[in-house]
Amino acid sequence: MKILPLKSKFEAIAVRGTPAPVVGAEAGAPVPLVNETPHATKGIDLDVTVSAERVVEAVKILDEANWMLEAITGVDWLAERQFEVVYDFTHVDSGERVTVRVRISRDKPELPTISHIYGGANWHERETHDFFGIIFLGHPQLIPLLLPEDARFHPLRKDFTA
Amino acid sequence: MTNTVVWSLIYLLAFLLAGLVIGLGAMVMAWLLAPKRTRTVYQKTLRSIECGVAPIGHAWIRYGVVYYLYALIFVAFSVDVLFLFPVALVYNETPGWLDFGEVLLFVGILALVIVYAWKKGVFSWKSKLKSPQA
Amino acid sequence: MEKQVEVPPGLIHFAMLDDVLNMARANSLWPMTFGLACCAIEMMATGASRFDMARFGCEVFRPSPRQSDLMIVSGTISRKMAPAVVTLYDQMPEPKWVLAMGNCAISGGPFKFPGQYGIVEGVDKLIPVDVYVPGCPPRPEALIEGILTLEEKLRGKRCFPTVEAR
Amino acid sequence: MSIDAQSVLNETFVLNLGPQHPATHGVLRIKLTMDGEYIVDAEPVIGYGHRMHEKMGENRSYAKFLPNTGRIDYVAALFNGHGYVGAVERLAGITVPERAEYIRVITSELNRVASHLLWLGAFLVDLGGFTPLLYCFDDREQILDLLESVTGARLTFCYYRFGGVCNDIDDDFVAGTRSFITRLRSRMPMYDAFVTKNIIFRKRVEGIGLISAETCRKYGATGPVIRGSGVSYDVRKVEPYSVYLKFNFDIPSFTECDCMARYKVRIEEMVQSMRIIEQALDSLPAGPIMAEKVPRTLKLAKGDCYYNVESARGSFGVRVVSDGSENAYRLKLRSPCFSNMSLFRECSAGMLLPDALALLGSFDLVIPDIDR
Repeated sequence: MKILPLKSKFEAIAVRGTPAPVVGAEAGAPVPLVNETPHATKGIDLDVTVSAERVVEAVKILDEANWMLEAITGVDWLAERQFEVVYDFTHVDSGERVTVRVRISRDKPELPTISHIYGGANWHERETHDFFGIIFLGHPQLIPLLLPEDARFHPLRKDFTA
Repeated sequence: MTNTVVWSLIYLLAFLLAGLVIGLGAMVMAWLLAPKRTRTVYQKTLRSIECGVAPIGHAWIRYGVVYYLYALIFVAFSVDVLFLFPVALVYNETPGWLDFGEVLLFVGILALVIVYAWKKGVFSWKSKLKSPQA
Repeated sequence: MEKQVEVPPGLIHFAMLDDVLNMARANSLWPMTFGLACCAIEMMATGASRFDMARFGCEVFRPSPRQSDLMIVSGTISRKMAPAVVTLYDQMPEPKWVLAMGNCAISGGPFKFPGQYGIVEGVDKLIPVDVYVPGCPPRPEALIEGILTLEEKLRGKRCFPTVEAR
Repeated sequence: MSIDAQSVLNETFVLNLGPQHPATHGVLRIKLTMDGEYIVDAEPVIGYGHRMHEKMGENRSYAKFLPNTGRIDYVAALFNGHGYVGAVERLAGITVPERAEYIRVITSELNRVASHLLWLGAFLVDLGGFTPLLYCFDDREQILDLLESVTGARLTFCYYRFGGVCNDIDDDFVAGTRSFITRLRSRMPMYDAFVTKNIIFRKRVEGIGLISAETCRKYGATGPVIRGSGVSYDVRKVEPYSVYLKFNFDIPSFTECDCMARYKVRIEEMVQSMRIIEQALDSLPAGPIMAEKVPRTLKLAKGDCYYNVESARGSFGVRVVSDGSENAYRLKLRSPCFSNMSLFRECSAGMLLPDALALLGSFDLVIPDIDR
């Protein structure tokens, strides 16, 4: 059970930081929301919701504990005017999964990059930028990856029309 | 000009003529029969091939000298083979091992080129990346 | 882009000579290795030992457009790939033919839906196409039938038996 | 001026290992900044095979997306189907009957062997040997005949349904699989002598393309790439899904981290897959092949879940985010080749060009799996 030490570390982030409200979570809940979910029905063992400033800290915790970055997913919650970025991590020995979720506002979609911690995040972030237009601050080469070089549209946004 | 010399000159002339006819003939046939125009869409027929995309930069740059040295070694050995042609014509005239010894001596001396090139490090592809750190 | 599909004529051409030329061209079509997606695997299977396109003249798969005279477009042409496809078509010397293999090359196939942003719906929007081989991916036998149709188009008559529908 | 001093003055030139190239197995482009034969920087440019699978996941119902799963990684298509169907079943809470799980394992492992055979042929064509491709395709055709008799397709399978499989396997499929396994086992020593002990092949792959386990962890590389670097991470063992717990098989992993290690991993995996298939065939239970009341149009509960399978190239994961309607709100396909390829730039700096192609071939890439 590799996630137990992590759980306490993630709670530690919550205690130090002022509880910035995470839109969509119950008001006043401490940031980050850390809840353990059964693997069988959700496929994830530890689900952590972090605010945008805490992302790099949360990812550093996982990096020191030798977790592997699987994927970065963007989700466009149009109704709540928010983007959600989901970081998936797994551990090669125990096979457990940790998901770090971040919610950023849809009008100013900015998020610090983690490509200096995980090299693989470089491409994942470029792809999320392609599809959603989320700007990853400090990313070395944020140009279209899957779309043509001159593409300025973001196809996976809910309000995208071809 | 005895009879045999005239005949051998005729053979030589015929041989040269045949070479020319085959060489130029093929080009003339192609020029006559091949389609005159190539159907293009972007008019990029004459662009150099780079797997479908535009080549970046131009080719006239100072790249590694090792390519030139490889070409030099090739020239040395092709000349070596050139000299073996006449030897092949008169190889069996004199019985015994004399001819074989001479050819071996000739090729041996020319083989020293490889030994020299090996010592100078032509065959190990030196790289700019490796030399600064090494 | 004029839809002129026929091979432009040479300086001198008369009936008998054209027949000989077309018969020679039909028997030695050199396809260009141009695998885009799933159909490329079926094209490789057609070139491999069991279905063996070489029996019908398509022996050599040339990687460079300069040495090939048949472009088998096997797979989806995305908008990022379209200029490269047309450049390769231009760089092929005459006489050249195009075989659109698979639904993606014919009309965009399973990836054509209202609001799609990424693919060119059919290669004939870019370059003139001679033979269309439907299927997703088409079976190797279908690709061989496509090549025989192209050879029939060149020769004027078909010299291999056709498959009668039982 | 000695050769060393001369080579410092060289300029680098840019070469396109372009979209149309025999060694890239599809439309991958690599911008190579070269110094003579050595690579200074290799920047992969992808997206030439992007086919909007994730966009299509959002604007069609769950069942209509099934044919797409066969076209993401079409060389090992059944794994994508297994991943997608598994994710939807996990979110919908559908339990799959025992026999269907066994059939899924058998057909998936057959597809893994077919995928590794195609990789073996293509990898050796990259290194210059054309003949092994013909042998490998001959074996692969045997598997395609078996899978075609059950699924109806040769390459882009659409065989799994939510709650089971759509067609039951019959006796001559079982007999055909057993005879295929005995035939392939008899040919493995030939491949071993023909390829593994071939001195030219060994010179091209041994000690070439070193990828450390730390690089694999940082880039998220999985499958034979990470198992070739000493970490025996395999989703079937570490995060067991379906009925893989019932079979005993071991995960090959070598610690040399070079192309030869990845080659040996895949050859050994073929042997292990055949062991799994045999055990699955021996203990194949009778019973239904579809779960009972699976609604025709599936409406999943709000929320999301993640499900991943061990595909032939690595761990293929599917994240389904549903908002209760019949279309997925967001469908993320985590493809193994995307992460495996992302470490190419770091590993190929300073390599010779032919060695970089051997490294590329040892990744076993399928380009639409990278571009999705």
